Amino acid sequence: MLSKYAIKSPWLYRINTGSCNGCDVELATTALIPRYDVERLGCKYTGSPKHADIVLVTGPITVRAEDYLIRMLDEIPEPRVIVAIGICPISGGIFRDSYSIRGPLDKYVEVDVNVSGCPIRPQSILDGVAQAIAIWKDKINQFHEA
Amino acid sequence: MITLSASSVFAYLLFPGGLFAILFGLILLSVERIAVARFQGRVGPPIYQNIFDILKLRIKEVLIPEDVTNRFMFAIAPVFGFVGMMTAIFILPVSGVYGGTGANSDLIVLVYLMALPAVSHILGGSASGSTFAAISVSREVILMFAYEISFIIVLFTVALEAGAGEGVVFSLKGIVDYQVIHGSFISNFKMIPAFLAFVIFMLATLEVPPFHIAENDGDVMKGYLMEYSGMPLAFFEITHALKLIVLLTVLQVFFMPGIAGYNVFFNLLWFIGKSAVVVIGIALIHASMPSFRVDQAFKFLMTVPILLSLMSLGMVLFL
Amino acid sequence: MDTAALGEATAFIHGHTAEVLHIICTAIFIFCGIKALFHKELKKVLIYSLIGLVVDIRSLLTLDSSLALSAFYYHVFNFLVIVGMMLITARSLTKKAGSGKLYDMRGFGRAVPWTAAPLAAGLFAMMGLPPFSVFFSKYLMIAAFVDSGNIISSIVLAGGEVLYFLVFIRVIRVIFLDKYRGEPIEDRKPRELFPVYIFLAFITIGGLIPGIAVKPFVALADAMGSQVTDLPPMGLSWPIATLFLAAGSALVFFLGQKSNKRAGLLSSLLCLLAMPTLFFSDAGIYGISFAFLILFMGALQFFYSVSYMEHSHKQYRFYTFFLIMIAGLLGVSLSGDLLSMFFFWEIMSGWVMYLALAHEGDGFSIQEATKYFTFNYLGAAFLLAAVTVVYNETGHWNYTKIADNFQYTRPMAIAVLLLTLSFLMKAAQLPFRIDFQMHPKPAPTPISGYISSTVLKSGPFMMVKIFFLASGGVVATTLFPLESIMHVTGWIGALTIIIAASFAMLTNSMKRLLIFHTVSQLGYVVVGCSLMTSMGLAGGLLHFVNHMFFKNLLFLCAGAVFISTGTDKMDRLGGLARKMPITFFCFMIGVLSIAGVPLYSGFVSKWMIYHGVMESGFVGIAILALFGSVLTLASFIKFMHSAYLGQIQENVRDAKEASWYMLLPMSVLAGLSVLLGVFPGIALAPVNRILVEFSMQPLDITASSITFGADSIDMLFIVSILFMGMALAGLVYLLTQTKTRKTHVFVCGVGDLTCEDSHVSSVNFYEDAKGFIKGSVRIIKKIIGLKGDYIER
Amino acid sequence: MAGFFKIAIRNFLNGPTTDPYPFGETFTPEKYKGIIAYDPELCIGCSTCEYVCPSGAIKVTEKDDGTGVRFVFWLNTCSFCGNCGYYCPTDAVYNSNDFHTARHQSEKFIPTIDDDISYVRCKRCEQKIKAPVEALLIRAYDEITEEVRHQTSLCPDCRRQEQFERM
Repeated sequence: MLSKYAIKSPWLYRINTGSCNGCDVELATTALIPRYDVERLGCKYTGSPKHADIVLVTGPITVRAEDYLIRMLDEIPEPRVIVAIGICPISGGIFRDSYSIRGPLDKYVEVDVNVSGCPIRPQSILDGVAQAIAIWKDKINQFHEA
Repeated sequence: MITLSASSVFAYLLFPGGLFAILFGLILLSVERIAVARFQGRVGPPIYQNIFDILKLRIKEVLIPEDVTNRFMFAIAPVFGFVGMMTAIFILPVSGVYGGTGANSDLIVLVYLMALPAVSHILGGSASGSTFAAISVSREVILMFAYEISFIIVLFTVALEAGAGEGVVFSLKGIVDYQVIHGSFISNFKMIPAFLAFVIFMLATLEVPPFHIAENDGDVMKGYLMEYSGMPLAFFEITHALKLIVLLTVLQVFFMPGIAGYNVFFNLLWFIGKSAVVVIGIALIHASMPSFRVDQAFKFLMTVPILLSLMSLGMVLFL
Repeated sequence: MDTAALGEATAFIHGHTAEVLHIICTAIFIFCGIKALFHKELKKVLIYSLIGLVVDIRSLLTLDSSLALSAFYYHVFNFLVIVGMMLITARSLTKKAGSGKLYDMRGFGRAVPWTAAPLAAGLFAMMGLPPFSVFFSKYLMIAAFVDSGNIISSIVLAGGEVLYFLVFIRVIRVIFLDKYRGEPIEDRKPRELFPVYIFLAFITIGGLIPGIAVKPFVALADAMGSQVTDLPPMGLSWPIATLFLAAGSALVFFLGQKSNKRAGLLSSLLCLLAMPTLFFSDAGIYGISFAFLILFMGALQFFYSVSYMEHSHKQYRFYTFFLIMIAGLLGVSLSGDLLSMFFFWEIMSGWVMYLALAHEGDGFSIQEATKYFTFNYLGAAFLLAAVTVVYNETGHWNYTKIADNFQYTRPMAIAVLLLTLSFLMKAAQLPFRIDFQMHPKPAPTPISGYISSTVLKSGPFMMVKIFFLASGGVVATTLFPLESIMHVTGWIGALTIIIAASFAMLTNSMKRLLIFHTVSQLGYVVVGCSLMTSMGLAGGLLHFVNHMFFKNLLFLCAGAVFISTGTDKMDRLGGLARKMPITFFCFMIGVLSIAGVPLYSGFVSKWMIYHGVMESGFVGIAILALFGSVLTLASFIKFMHSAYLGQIQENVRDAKEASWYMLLPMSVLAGLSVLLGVFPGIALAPVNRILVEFSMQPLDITASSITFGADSIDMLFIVSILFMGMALAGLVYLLTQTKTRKTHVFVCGVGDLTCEDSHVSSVNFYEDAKGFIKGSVRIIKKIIGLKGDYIER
Repeated sequence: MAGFFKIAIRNFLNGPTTDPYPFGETFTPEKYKGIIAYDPELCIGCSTCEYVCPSGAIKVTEKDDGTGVRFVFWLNTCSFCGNCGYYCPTDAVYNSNDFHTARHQSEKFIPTIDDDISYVRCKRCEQKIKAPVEALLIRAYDEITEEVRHQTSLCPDCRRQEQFERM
C-alpha cells in the first residue's frame, strides 16, 4: 500500500492549551537548533491544523483553552496521531486537582502516545514521534480500508 | 490547427514537461531544504522528502471549510497554477535538449502564464474565507504588483538585446539562438544588472526568506494555503516545484543557455548542474537572510530591482 | 436705415475702430455672462444672455464677406425667435409661481411639463445643440471666421460660449431637475400654448432641414450688395438605422408609459430590428461593423434594464433618451461626411445623454451629470472649430473627397491636432481632469455600462478615421507632423493606462473602479490605434471589440450586485459568491479577460498591441502597457475579494441571485469573451477587411491563429495545452477519491469572531502599500488638479 | 548580511553537528533527573517521598493483607523535581538518567514502579516491624556489632522491654 511511503513525511502541529511553555521550548528546539534536527525524520512543523498529521498537545487543558481545543481538534484531517507532550496533558501534572484545569486530554480526544516529563527532553520527543509514526502507519491502513 | 503530435504529447507529459519537471522540481526543493539545513549546521531531510510529502498528502482526508464562500472556486483554484506552469514548461525551450513549441513559445505568453500561480494562490486564499488567507492574499497581491515591474523591464531588455539593435525578438527560441552565437548574456556586461534584478525577482516569486512574507510562519502561518488539505494542497506543492523549474529554465534561457556538448544527455546534465548551482545559491540566501515586512519589501522591490533593470535597459538601448 | 447707410456703417466699423469695438463687445459679452450667471430673476437672466450673445456676434460685422452677413442675419433671427418664445413661457411661469424669482419656480418643469417644455427647448437651442436651427447658424458663424482666415478667434468664440452654457444649465437644473414641492398647479390650456409651440416647431424645422431655412437670409445678404460667396452645403445624410431608431424612440415614449417591461422589451426589439437596415447603408465595413456592435450591445442593455429599472420611476423617459443616444451613435458610425458626423456627435453626447444620466434625480447624480455634460460641450466646441477648418481646406464634407485632396497645410495641422484632442477628450484620456472626463458614477448601470463599453469608443473610432485621412495627404508644414501627433497620443494612452489603473487601486466604490478601468482600457485601444501599423491597429481594434464585451459584462455584474444588496460601496459587501454564484461566475470571466489571462479574450488583443508597439520601437509605451495589466489585475483582485469572496457580511445575507433578465445578457457576454479568447479569428475577419479599407497589409489569420511577419500565435494550441493540463488535474482528482469532511474555518479555535472583523474589506486591502501609491497619486493629483478624496469616495 | 554568510559557509564546511539520537546513542548528562528508581532493600517505608512529592506521583500504602508496604510510582504525573531522591533518608529512591518516557496510550495506567517491602516478625512478640536497613545501621553506628543486630530485630516495645530488663 502507499502508506509505506506516506509515513516518510509526518507533518507536526503544536497545540498549546495553556502550558507553561517549558515543553513548547523543547518542541521548538527539536525542530530548529542543529543539535536535535527533527527534519531528519522527514518531519516539518506546519502552520495550519488542516495540514497536520502528528498533533503535539502541551499544557493542562485550562478552562479558557477548552473550547478552543475542541474546535481545533475537529479541524485536523483524519489519519492523524495525537501525542500528549509533558505530564500536563496526560494527567494534569502538578496542577492536577486545581480548579482551573479541565482534566487530562483523554476526555477530549483519543490520545495515542504519551511523552511524560516536565519538561520533556528533545530526545524523548523524537522517541514519541518515532512511536507516533508507527501508530500512524496502522491508522493510514485502517483509514483506507474504511 | 492543433499539431498534437506524439512528440509534443511526450514532451508535455513526460520528458521536459510533466513527470520529469515535477520530479526534478521536487528533488530540487529537497536539495534546497538540505542545503539550508547544512548551512545551519543541521542534517536536513532525505533527498526524496518532497516527493513523499506529495504521496502523503494524497492519502489524507480533504477538509472543506463549511462557510467557504464558493466551493467551486475553492476546488478549481489549485488547478489554475498547475495548468499555467505545465503550459509554461511546455513552451520553454531547454537549450540543446528541447526546442520549445516554435512560434508559440513567446515572451508575452510567458509573462501571463507565470502570473497564473500567483492568481491561483489569490483565488484559493480569498475563496477559502479564512481571515489569515485574506491577509496573506493582500500581501501576495502587493508583492506581485511590485516585482512584476522589474520582470517586465528585464523581459524587454532581453528581447531588445536579442534583437541586436534592429528589432525585437519575442520568440524564446530566437533569444536562445542569439546567445548561442553571440555568447550568453551572463558574460555581457550590459546584462549584469538585469541578471541581478531577475535573481531578486526569482527570490520574490518563490517566496524565499528575504521575501517569505505571504506565507510567513510568524504571523499568518500558512497564509493562503491555510484551508487546504489533502490533494488540493498537493497540487499547490507541485505547482511550487514546477514554478521553481520554470524560473530556472527562464533564467537559463535569458542569461546562460550555453550549449556544452553535442548529444542530448550531456546538455541535460549541464542543465541540471546549472540548476543545482542556482538552487544552492538560493539556499545560501535563504539560510542567511531574515524576511522583510510587507511594506519594507514593497519599498525595496519598487526601488532596487527596477533601477537595476532600467540601468541595463538604458545600456542596451543607448550603448 | 437703407442699405447704403448700413453698407458704409459696416465699412466704418470695419475701418479703424474695429479693435476698439472688439474690446468693448468682449467686455459686454463677459459682463452679461457673469450677470446672467448669478441673477435671481428668470426674465432678467434670459435678457442678459440674449444681449451677451447678440453682442458676441458683433465680430461678424468686422468681416466683410457675405457669408458673414448671412450668418449674422440668420443667427440674429434665430435668437429673436427663441428668446421671444422663452419670454412668453417665462411670463406664464412667473404668473403661476407668483414671483419672478428663479428659485420659486423650482421643479416647475415636472409640475407643468407642457408649459415649461418650450423653455427647456429654447435653452438647449441657445446652447447650439443639434435638433435646433441655432446649431447651423453657429456653424455658419464659425465657418465665416474660418473662411476669413483667423482660426484662433473662431476657437475663442466657440470656447466663449461655455460661459453662457453654464448659465443655461443652471436654469435647467433649477426648473426641470429639482423636485416640485408646492401644491399642484395645472397646465395652461392648449389654446394659449399654441403660439409658443409654433415658434418651437419653426426652430426645430430650421434645425432639421437647414438648406432651405437659410435661403431667405442669403437673399437678404445679397440685397445688401456685398458679393455672394457660395454657402457651404449643409445637407445632412440621415442613415436609415438612425431614422428607424429615432422613430422607435417616439414609439417607446408613447407606448411605454404603462409598463416598464413592455418599454424595455420593445426598445430591445427595436435594436434587433434595426440591424437588417445596416445592409442597405453604404458606410463601408468600418462603420457598419461598429454600428452592428452598437445595436447588439444596445439590445443586450435594454434586455438587462427591463429588470434593473424595475424600482425606478418614469422608465419610458429613460428608454427614449437612451434610444435617441444610440441613434446619434449610429449616425456617427454610419455617416459618410464630416458635418453629419458632427451633427450626430452632438446628438449622442448632447442634452439627451444629460437627461438620461440625471435620471435618478438626486443631487449627486445631477451634479455629476452636469460636470460630464460641460466636459462634452467643451470637447464639441473644439470639434466644431476643427471640422469647419477641415471643410475650408479641402472644400468637401465627404470622407472620400477629403481623402483625395488633403494637403497637410498649417491650418489643417491645427485642425488635425484639435480633432485628435477632442476625440481623446471623448475617450476620457488623461491629462484632463479625470473627475470631469469620466461619466458619472450615480447614473443607472445600464446607461453607464453602455457609455463605458460603446459610446466612449466613438472617440478612438473617429481618431482612426482622421489619422487615416491625414496620413493620405501630402505634407506641407512642419508645424505638427502627423507622426509626432500619433506618438504623443500613444504616450497619452500609455500614461492613462497607468494613472487610471492606480486610481482604481484606491477607490472603494464598485462603479467608480469600473469607470477608472474603462479609462485605462481605452488607453490600450488608443495606444493600439495610434500606431497605424497593421499589427498595432488590428490589436487596437480587436481590443476595441473585446473591451466592449468584458467591460459591459463587469458593469452588468456590478449592477446586479447593486440591485440585490442596495449598496455600491465595496467595503460593505463581502461573500457575495455564496448568494449570487452565476453573477460571480460571469464576473470572474470578466476579471480574467480584462487582466489578459491566456484562455480569455483580453489576452489576444493585448498580445497584438504589445507586438505592434514593440515593432514600432516604443519600448517605454510597451513597458507601461504591460505593467498596466498587472495594475488592473491587482485592483480587480481587491474588488473580487472584498465584494464577492471572503467572509459573508450582514447586509449580504438576504441577497438573492439576479433575475434571469439580468443573467441572460451577462452569460451571453461571458460566452463571447471566452469565444473570442479561443477563436480571435471571428473578430479579426472584419478587422482584416477594415485594414484593407485603410489600405494596410492585412494579417493572415485562421479561426484561432494570427501570424504577421515573424511573430505568430495560435490560441487554440495554447488553449488545448491548458485543457490538457486541466484534464490531467481532473484525472488526478478522480484517482484520489478520499473522504471529504466539512469543518469550520481555522481562526485558532476562537468562536466569537463576527463576520465584520474577520473580513479584509477593500478599504484596508492595500493598507501596506498605500503609503507609496498615495504618494505617487498625490503627485498626479497635483499635476491634473484634482482635489478632495474624489478617488477614495 | 555578510556576517551570516561567513557563519553559513563555515557551517557548510564543518558539516552538521546533529546528535544521531533515534539512529544512535546520545549523550545524557550523568546527573540528569530522569525517571526515578526504587530500591526496595533500602526502603524503610517511612513515606517521606510520598509526602514531599509535589504532584502526588508516589503512593506508599499498607498492603491490604498487611504483609508489607507497597510502593507505587506513576510516571505520568511525576515532574522529575527530585524531591523524593533528596529527602529519602536511605536513598532508596533516586533519579536515574533514563529519559525514555514515551509510552503508548495503552500503557498509560500501568504504574511505572509497583514494588513492595515485606514486614519482618519481631523476635520476641511476633509483631510486624519493618526490616532493618543496612545503610541506616552503618550510618547510625560506628560499627555494627552483634548487639546492634539483635536490637534492630526487635519491635520497639520489646526493645524497650529488653533495655528495661537490662537496667
